[in-house]
This record gives sequence, C-alpha cells and structure tokens, in this order.
Amino acid sequence: MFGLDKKDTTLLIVVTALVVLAPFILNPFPADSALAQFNAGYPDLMQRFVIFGIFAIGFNLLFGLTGYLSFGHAAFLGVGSYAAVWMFKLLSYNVVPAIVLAVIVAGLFSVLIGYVSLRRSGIYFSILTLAFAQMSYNLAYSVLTPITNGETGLQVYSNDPQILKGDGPDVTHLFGLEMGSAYTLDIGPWSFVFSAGYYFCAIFMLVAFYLAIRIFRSPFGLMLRAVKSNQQRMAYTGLNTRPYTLAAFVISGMYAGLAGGLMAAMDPLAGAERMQWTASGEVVLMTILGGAGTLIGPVLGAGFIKYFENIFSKINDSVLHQWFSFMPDGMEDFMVFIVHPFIGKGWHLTLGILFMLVVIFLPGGLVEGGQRIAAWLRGRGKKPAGGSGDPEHHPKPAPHVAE
Amino acid sequence: MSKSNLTRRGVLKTGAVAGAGVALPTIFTSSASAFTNDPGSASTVKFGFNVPQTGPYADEGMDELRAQELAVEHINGMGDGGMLNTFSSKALDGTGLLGKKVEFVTGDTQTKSDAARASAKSMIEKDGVIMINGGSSSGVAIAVQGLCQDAGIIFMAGLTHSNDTTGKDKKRNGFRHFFNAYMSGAALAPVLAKQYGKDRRAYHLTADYTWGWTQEESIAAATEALGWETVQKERTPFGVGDYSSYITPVLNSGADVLILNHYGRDMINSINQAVQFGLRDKMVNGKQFEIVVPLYSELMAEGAGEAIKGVYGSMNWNWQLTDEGTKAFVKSFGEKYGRPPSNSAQTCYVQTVLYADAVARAGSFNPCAVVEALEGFEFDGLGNGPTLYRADDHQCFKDVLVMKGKENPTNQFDILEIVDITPRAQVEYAPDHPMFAGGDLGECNPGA
Amino acid sequence: MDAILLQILNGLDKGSAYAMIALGLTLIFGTLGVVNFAHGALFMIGAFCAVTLNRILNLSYTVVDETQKDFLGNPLKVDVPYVKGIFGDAFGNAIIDWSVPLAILFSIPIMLAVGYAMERGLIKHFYKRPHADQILVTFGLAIVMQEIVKYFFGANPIPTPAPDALKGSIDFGVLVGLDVNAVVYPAWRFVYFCFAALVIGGVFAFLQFTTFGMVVRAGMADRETVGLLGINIDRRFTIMFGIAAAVAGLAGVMYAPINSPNYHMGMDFLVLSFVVVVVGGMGSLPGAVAAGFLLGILESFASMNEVKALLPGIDQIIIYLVAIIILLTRPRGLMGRKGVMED
Amino acid sequence: MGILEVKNVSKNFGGLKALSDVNLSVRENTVHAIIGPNGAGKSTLLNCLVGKLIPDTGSVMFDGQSVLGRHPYEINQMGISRVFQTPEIFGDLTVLENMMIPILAKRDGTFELNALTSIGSQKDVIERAEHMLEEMSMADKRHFHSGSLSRGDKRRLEIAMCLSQEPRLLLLDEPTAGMARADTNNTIDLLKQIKEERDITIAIIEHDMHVVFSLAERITVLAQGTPLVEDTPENIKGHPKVREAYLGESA
Repeated sequence: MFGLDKKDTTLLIVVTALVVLAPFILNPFPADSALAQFNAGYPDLMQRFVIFGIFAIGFNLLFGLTGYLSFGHAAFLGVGSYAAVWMFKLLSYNVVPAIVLAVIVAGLFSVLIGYVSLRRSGIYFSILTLAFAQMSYNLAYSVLTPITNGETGLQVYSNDPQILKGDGPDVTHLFGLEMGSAYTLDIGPWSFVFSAGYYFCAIFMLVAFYLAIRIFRSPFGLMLRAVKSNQQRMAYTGLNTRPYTLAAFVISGMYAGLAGGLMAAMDPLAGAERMQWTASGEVVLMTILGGAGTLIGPVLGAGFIKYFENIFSKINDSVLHQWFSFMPDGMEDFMVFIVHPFIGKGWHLTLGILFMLVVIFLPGGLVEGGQRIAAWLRGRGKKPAGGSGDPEHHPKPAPHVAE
Repeated sequence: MSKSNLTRRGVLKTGAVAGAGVALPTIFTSSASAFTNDPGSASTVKFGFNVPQTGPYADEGMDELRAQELAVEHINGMGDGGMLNTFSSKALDGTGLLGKKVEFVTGDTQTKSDAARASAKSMIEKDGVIMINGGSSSGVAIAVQGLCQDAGIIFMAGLTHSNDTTGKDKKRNGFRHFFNAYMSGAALAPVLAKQYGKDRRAYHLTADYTWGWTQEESIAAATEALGWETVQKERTPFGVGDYSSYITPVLNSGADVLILNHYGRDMINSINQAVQFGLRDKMVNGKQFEIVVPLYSELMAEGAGEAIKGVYGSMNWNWQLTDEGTKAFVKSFGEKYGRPPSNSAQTCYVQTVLYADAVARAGSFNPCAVVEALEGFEFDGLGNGPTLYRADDHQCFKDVLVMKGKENPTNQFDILEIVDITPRAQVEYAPDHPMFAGGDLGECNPGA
Repeated sequence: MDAILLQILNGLDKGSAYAMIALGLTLIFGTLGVVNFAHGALFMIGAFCAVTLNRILNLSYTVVDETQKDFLGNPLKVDVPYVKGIFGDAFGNAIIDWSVPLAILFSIPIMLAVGYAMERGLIKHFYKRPHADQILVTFGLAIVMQEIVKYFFGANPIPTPAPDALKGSIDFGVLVGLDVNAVVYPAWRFVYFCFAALVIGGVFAFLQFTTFGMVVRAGMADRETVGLLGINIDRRFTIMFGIAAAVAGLAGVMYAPINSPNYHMGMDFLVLSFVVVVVGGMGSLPGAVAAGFLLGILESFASMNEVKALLPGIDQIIIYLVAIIILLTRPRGLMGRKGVMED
Repeated sequence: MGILEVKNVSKNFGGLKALSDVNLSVRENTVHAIIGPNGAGKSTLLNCLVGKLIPDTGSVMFDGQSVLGRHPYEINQMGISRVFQTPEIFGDLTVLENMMIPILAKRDGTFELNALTSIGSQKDVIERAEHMLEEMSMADKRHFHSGSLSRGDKRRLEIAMCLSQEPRLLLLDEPTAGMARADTNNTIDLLKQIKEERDITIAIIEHDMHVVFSLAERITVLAQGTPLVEDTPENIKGHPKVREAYLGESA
C-alpha cells in the first residue's frame, strides 16, 4: 500500500492508529485518581509529542542515514517559527501560509548553512553547524530584535497589519477551524480531549513519517547510507557525495522548519531560546535515545524527553504526600524524602540518569529495548536468536511495542 | 460532548454515572460554561504556580514557591494567617475561596518563554487552573501573560521589572504587583543625586535584551533629568560570564559612575568583576568612583558577596520594613522556612492573596469579574503601604525602596539596608508615558 | 594603545580558562578517543572544591549573643569557625582568607579520584562505542553531576573571594610609563594567568620529559603499536584521564574568585571549550592551547566599543565566526591531524 | 595509441620528488603491471590517474580525454574503476546493497534525487546485481552484512562492484597485499577469468612478483619516481637494470 512493502505498511498503520487514538492512550488514568498526574493526554503535550516527533524524524534523515551530526538544527526550527509568526503578523492568523513559508524559509536557510558546513565532515561539521546556530541565537536575542522581538519573543500585536484578516478569528485557525478548539469526552471518571490543533499536527506528522519511510527505502536513501558507510568508495563509484548530503541536510532542515511552523501555529509566539544549542542538543538526544537510523526511534525519543519535561517537572511534594498517604506517617515521610530529589525541580537529575542507563544498557536506544522485549516474548523457551545485523544501519521496521 | 476552547474540562465533575452500561458508556454533556476552567460545583479550586525550578533562577523560584504555598495555607485557614490579618480588605476569612478549598499545581518555567508557556498550558489544559502566578523574568512574564489572555484565565505576574509588562505588552487578564524600571529610576535618581552630587558622568553596562534596554532607558532618563551626563551605553551579551573586556574601557571613558543594568547571575558577575578591576578604589574627575545596581534582589546580593557593600539599588520590598503587614509576613514565613522572605517571594504571596481577595469580593471566579474587582483597587497592609492597582495598565503603585549594600553585615540575611522609602507619588507616571506607550489592554477574555 | 594592551590582558585570562579546559579535553580525546561532554562539569566540580573547602574552614560552633537580635527578634546566634577556635583569631583568619589557594592542594586528590572513578566506572566501557554514544552518556553524567551539586549548594552563585592580599588591582600602565588608570588589571586575574601558564607548562613538560609521558605520546600517535610493545597503555591512559580531570579542576578552583561558582558554570564553558578544541585541531595539544588564547583575545577585542560601533553585535558571535573562518580555511583547525574525528 | 596515455607527469611534495617525467602508455585490452620498490612512486602515480592528486606538470589522457582537474567521481563515470589495497566496500550495508550502488551510479549518474521511488521497484538494478553476484559465486551471501565478510570475499565483492559498471579500465592497487597464499591464488584466478571473459584493460600495481608474472602482459618498472623500463614479462625478468634496482633487493 502507498508504495510500501508489507512490513512498512503495518508500521505505518500501527503508528497511524496510535496517533489517532492518542487522546485515549495517553489518558489511561481516571481524571480524579492520584495517578492522573501521569496522564499526558492534554492538547499542548500531545501537540508537542507530534511536533518534536517531526523534528526528530527530520533530524534522523540526516544523522541516522548519512551520519552527519548537526549540532545546530534548532536554528531551522527557530527560523521556521519566526517566519510563521511573521505571516500571522502580516497576513492573518490562517496557518496555511505560515506553515508554507516556514518550510520554505527553513529550506533556504539550510541550503545556505548546509552548503558551507558540508565542506567539512565529522566533528568539524558538527562545530560549524553549532557555530551557525549559536550565531543565529545570539543575534536573534539581541541585535536582531526588530525582526525577532528578542527576549520577549515574536508575537502578534493588535496594531499589526494582518491585511487578510477581515472578520477572521483572533487566534490561529485553519480556514476558520480554530487550532485551540477541542472536544472533551467524559466517560465515567475518564476524560478525553480531542483537540483540533493536535489532529492538524498529527496529519503532518503522519505525512512526514510516511515520507521518511519512502526516503529510507529509496535509492536516494541507499546512497545516504552509503555516504555514512564509505565516502571514499562512493567517490570512486562515480557518485558525488556533496549533493546527496546537501539534499539530506535541506530535507531535514525543512522538516525542522515544518516543526517550527507548527509550533507557531499551535502557539503564536516564537522565542529565541528555541534556537539555542541546548535545543539542538535536545533533538540529538531524542534521536540517539530513541534509536538513530531507525524509523520509529526518533519519535519515541521525542515522546520520552517531552514526557519527562512536562510531567515529571510538575510533580511536587504535596503530590508525593498524596501518593504515599496510604503508608504510615513515618514511612510516608521517608518515601517522600527518598523520591523528592528526583521530581519537580529535580527532573533534570532523573533525565540525566535515564540517559546514562539507556546508553549503557541499550546501545541501540529505546528501539533496541523494544526489540529485546519482543525477542524475549517470542523466544521464551526457545534459544535466543543470534544478532540479526546492526540495528543502526538496518532501518528495519522496529517492533512497535511502545507507542 | 462539550466544546471548549483550549481548556480541559470546563465542565462538570458531577454525580456518579447512573445506569451506564458497559457497552454504552454514558457520555456526559455539559452546558457551555461561562469561562475557562470554571470550578463549578467542585469542592476545590486550583491555582497554578509557574516558577523557575531549573536554570539560573531556580533558587528565586523556590522562594516564590514557598511564599505561594504559604499564601494558599493562609487562604485555606491554616497557619497564622500572615498578612491576611493586616490586609485592609477583609473579604478573605480563612475558609478557602467561595466555599472551595484552594489547591495548587506547580510547574517549571526554566526561565525560557517556550518552556514557561508549555508549563502554563499544561496547567490550564490538564490541571484546570483558574489563575497562574509567578515567574522570574520579564520575557517569561510577557509570554505567559499573553497566553493567559488568550486562554481566558488571570495571570498574576511574579518578578518582572521591564516597563513592557504593563506597557507595550500589557494585557487585560494580566496584573503586575512588582515595580518597574521607570519606578526604579524615579526612586533611585534623587538619592543618587543627593549622595554623589548632580555633576556626575555615568557609564551604563546593559544586558542586551528588552528588560535591560528598558531599564537603561529609564535610569538614564531619570539621572539625566537631575543633571547627570550619560557618557556611554554599552550592551553586553546575555550570560556572558566574563565582563572584563566591557569593564576595562570604563575607567578611561571619563565616567565616574558605573550603572549595571544586569540581573541575577549577570549582575553577580559584572559587579564582582568591576570591583576586582578596582573601580571603586579609584578617583575620577576628582570624585570617588561609584557603582549602582538599579535592581537589587536578596539572592543577587547574597551571590555578589562583599562586592555590593555600599552599592545603591532599588527594591520592591524588603523584610526589614517595619509596617505591620511586613512583620506578620516575615514572622509567618520565617517560622515556617527558617529564613526571611525575598522580595520576589513577597510579590508572589501578595499576588496570590490579591487574586483570592478579588474573587471573594467579586463573588465569582469569572476572570472578567476578577479583572473588574482588581482594577482601581486600593488596599493597604500587604507590606508596601497604601497601594493602587491602576485600571489603565494593571500596574501597582506603591512606595519603592532604595537600598544599599550593608557595610558590616551581622548575619547572612543582613546584607542590604533600607536607605530611603520613596513615596508612591514620586514614582507615578501617566499611563501614556512614552516609555510605556504602544500597548493596549484589550478586552478581558473569560475564555470558553 | 592602552586599550589594546588592556584587551590583550583580558584575552589572556579568558584564554587561560579556555586553554586549560581544552587541554584536558584534548588529552582525553587524544589518549582515549573519547568525546567527553562531562568535562565542563569537572571544571565546575573544581570550582566547588574551593567552595567546599571554604565551607569546611568556616565550620562553626554557635555562641548566642544576647546583645544582638536576628530577623525574627530572637537573640542572635553568632557562629565562630573551629579553625579560629583551634588556631586563634589571627592565624585562623589567615587560613580562611587563603582558602582558594589552599583549595588547590585540596582539589588535586579529589579531582584525580573523580577522574579515576569516571574512567574506570563508566568511560572505559565506551572506548569502542560510537562517538554519539559517548556524547550522550557523558552528557547524562554532566547533568547528574551538576544536579547533585545543585542539590547541595543551590542554584545561586556562591561568592568565593580571593585572599585579601590579591584582591586589589595592579596599575600596569604606570609600570610601563602610561597614565595612571590607563591599564588597571586585577591582581587575581594576573595570578590566574600565571597559574594557567604553570599548569599548561607542567603538563607539556610531563609529557615531554618523562618516560610515562613518552609512552602516552606514543600511544596518542598510534595506540596499537604501543600496545604491541607489551606496555600497559590502558593503565597509563586511566592516569591521563585523572590528570586531565585535575587540570580542569584546577582551572575551576582558581576561577572561583573571578566568577562566583554556580552549578551551571560547566555547561557555559562546555560549548566554548569544544569550539576551542576543534579550532585548535582535534588531538593537538599545542593547537588547543593556541586556540584557547587566540579566541580569548579575539573575544576581548570584539567587545571594544570601537569594534562594536563598526559591526554591531560582533562581540556576541566573534568566537563562532572565527571558528567558521578557521575551519573553512584550514580543514582540520590550526594544528589538527588528518583522519581524526572526520567520519 | 594506448587507452591510457601518461605524458611527462611530475609531482613534488614539498622538496620531495615523488614522480619525475613519467611516461606510460597502457594499450587497450591488456594487463599492464606497474612495479617498483617501496617509495618508487607507484601509489602517487595511481592517485594522479584517478583524480585524487593533480600532477604538477604533464598530462594524463584517457581514451583521448584529459582526466586532469576532474573529480574522482567524474573520472569513474568516464570508465575508470579503482580497486583499493584494502578492500573499500560499504561495510554497513548488505552484499546486495553494495552491489546495487555502482549499478545505480552507472544508470543515474553522479547524483539523482529519487527520494520517493521505492528501491524494490528498481527491478533492472536488482536483477543485474543478483546476476553479478551469481557470476562471482557470491549469490548465497547476498543478505550478509558486508562488513562481516572474509577479506577474500570483500576483495571479490569490491571487484564485482567495479566490474558491474563495465569500466574500460580497471585499476588495481596491490590487490593481494596482506592476503594468504590461497586467497592470493584465488584472486589471480578471478582476474584471469575476468580478463578472458571481458573486453577490459587492467592496470595493476603490485609488489608480489608471483602475481605480476602470472597476469601481466606488459610491465613498467618504476624507480625513484621515473620509469626505468617498459617491456614484456619475459624481457623484464632478464633485464639487468631491473634486477639491480628492484628484484635483487626484494628477492
């Protein structure tokens, strides 16, 4: 189906189902229970999951396939956001022109940076991309304030031209469908939210994912993997590596621009911080954590990190006391004391520890974890199957145990 | 099915599911509620405390959180009641809010506008908060204020000092208790003129982002009005760490006062380094060289250590004030946490109380009713003397403190001393003052 | 003239910090082939060694002073440091005053131990793993280390003063015949620069003139061959890791009076020091040091008003701009070797 | 007129003369060996032929066209394939994928943005790759990870990849260096077989005299960057100058 083989089709269908049903899957706990703290099924976070999913999928097209580790990808996301907000300011709150321009501007920007940076490889390439991104960030924060609104972040003011606005809504919308609108479905104690913005992003994410599968399975994708494997052989096989890497870089930059545009479409404010090196580092972590070079890995990694950032940082001591309230008093205080450093303001600590654990025990990222569980489930009683090649370079459809 | 805007359930938590079959779950429908996150008939109502818990301002965020927690305790009638006892409005009686117990959720702004908005959105959408309070930088405050305006809930800003918060970026749903850069200038300039004379040449080092610029503009204007000359305005990158190359040209510029428009870690580093370069030991133009830090905070003073001895600055509030409200608050906070509250803690405490009081007086959680109750509200007993929440721009007007780094501190909290309490009249300005122009409060948005 | 002299001086001490961190990074990379994202955290831990020693020396017993009141109006409790109790007021005060230089002695064993533990406990399992994995695991470790420091010391910078005798500034201008106040430079920064020169010189001398150093240098050039000679190169590399950690730590200890230590200071230096290492050329020790000073000095010049008037915002991007120009004109940085980290 | 004409080529590295005034002519459909002691300039010469190095003076003509100043990938597209001393293959890919890349390069040129075509739909490419593998008796290994092949198999795969592009000239750089005797003999047989079955010119740089004399039809002896002599193997064997300069010390 869709020009995919059977395995990829299954993967696409499963991912589609998970994305469509996410409002249910991410809200497994009744809204009033103590565990509701762990529910992630609210529009903002679901939107972040898919938007960062797109960002990571795009990053993986560059890093996972060609092995070029860009440390400045957040710049394209930031540029996309700025472009989108400018469209809101100049035209109207309709998201279509904003997203189109975001992708185009990010694409052009990545042609520029890619053309220069790809003259070097390895860590030299990484530092060049980092340098470009940091320059963009520093300038956006200060001297480019007329364009970026600096520290405050670019936003729409009521005296902006918005020449196409007319009677249109005062919030971002798709031809009148407001991105913020949502339906809430209450079933018993459960509460599920279906947000227009989420499904809008989700469609883009599924298309982005589908295109990524096609690219992985194309001769072009094969060439990109060849770049990663042996550039010398490529040159002596009559292939010019430069346009291949540049094309991958630009495609990946456009994915980042799309993610940036969608971020602005969900929330029309673009801050300079989203271009900082830490933001670029975050997408690197997402990709490696999930499994670089695999199809589903980056999406898993993005979900993992965003979940921690948004859910763990909100747990505070009073929530802890609520959880452990069934215990005797001394025990309760002790448990709160033990858990306290890892939640709330300590969520960075938990994340750092998890990074280390994943890298140490699951070199292939979360996807390898999934594969191991699947293999264990299949192979209970049977002899464990031998290594079936290197997961890094075999973008086989990963077992989609996790969402 | 309920259609709502941006929110989670602006809806019910009513009764049990009656006669719901397994095969056919009963789907509750609700009448459209009047405003976002209407607590309806629930027994609790939720506040959202959005403060930096990671990053450079994490300690300040923790102090804000302590104060907010304390405010909730007092509103719910636990503890000693703190400033509720001295507050001029008596609408809050320590039984919660409109018969509901106040609960709160916390989030991490990371001092980044993106993260702060994500955290605020999660509070609105997931936890169903009806107001958000806190924050430790102007960029974050403006970003979250805009979000709350769109979502239809009230934003009570924490520490934000930029003129823009209640100027160019003001919003009907947002309120600022903290003072601003203009007020710092208005309060500080006369004291400086008195101490250092009217014939001074000032050199500004300014953090290169919007807050820094508004402060530079405000202080320069206020000091120039009193006869000072501004020799140079130098911009320094945010978070630069080493200011040596910006400090060295100061001595040869002919300036005899250095004004540091920096905050937090930037200020700690810049003032320390300025002192290391011996600026304060020098005589220039026949006068002792001086350093001024227009915006002080306790944590900054603590971090800067000895460098701030004798340095002037301004503050919104300080625990050493002797009015009844301050005494009650310091006692209540000190007994619970073993340290005096910072001025950002006081702002967050007061903002929480003011919000709750407005709800109680309005008799409704509807943001528009709260806006109405807060606009033009005059009160006293919350530590800053008689205070007005001006309707035109949602800025609080109250006395401003001029502080000085103490020469001989007796303990770790005793590092700043109050030099002057500038009366409110002196720091007031017209709502259409050019430094605040260009904004528009807009209409109040109840959401939903 | 005096402005230029001043900016060179400014560049030297900035460059000293960059150079020391970059030197350690390069040592680790050159010997072990590991990209260590936790190196900034080692610098931070060094600075906190100074803080900790200061705290230890200030450990106090409490005397209640009825004549003074605290902020709640209770009798003030006055803390008297034990060192004063033991050594008497004058000598005790002197010890506390000199706590930062004393912390050098205190930090060396600690940093060696931290480095040793890191290498044996974690890094050695990552020699054969891809660089991306090394980056991720050391980055995770850096976060963990800084969060632990934050847990104990808070997020606010902690003032850690230099000894009184070295606190003031020196008027270099007068020494070379310029006007008074033309070139004023803090004494401690000058100390820092000399200290850095000493440490860097020490490391180079160690590598150049000891057998241990010769083996390590040979190992950096060609690890397998040295291994074939029956020399236990791994053990030596572990020690090198400890030394690199100690260099970063010392850079941090002495930096404490310049910038009050905070838990995040390592991250702030991390990116810049990587840029320095790469501009210097991966795997080249002299390159790292040269690039450190070069970038430090250029950064200072870019902050001059005259330069900024010409190119607004140049001081914000100068390091990156220089990095780009150097990498585009010299493919492997200033002194990089071919084939290192290029794939 | 040979298919490859090298005229007056010189190359200096700093003060070091790597090649001075080299003339070489490789005739079409012959096996031409270039031998010489270490440091004679064999590899430098080879790198000048494939575009990795540009000679300081002189010309290199392939089939009447100059290769100077062209990138390696352009020279490959002209019909020159190179086999490396240590097999250069795509170690992360499967054997079949390795095989498809040169075929795609031959078909689509130096760059093709066919990002949305499925590789499974490229039947002609797959068929040709499978065919090549069968011809090289590697069909049973088509799904192996090529990095895990034995050295001999890697060499075989690399040669197959080069041949799949139907080059007019195949350059081999010490193809048996570091190989065991059996592997060396297998490689010799393979090259002999290739020679018999195809219209192809082979230029080989080799150290191993056994290989040279088993395969070559013409031999050029290089010493200190200059060709000493060019002749048939029989004549080279007896040539006193060669014995003195080369065979004597390597015997």
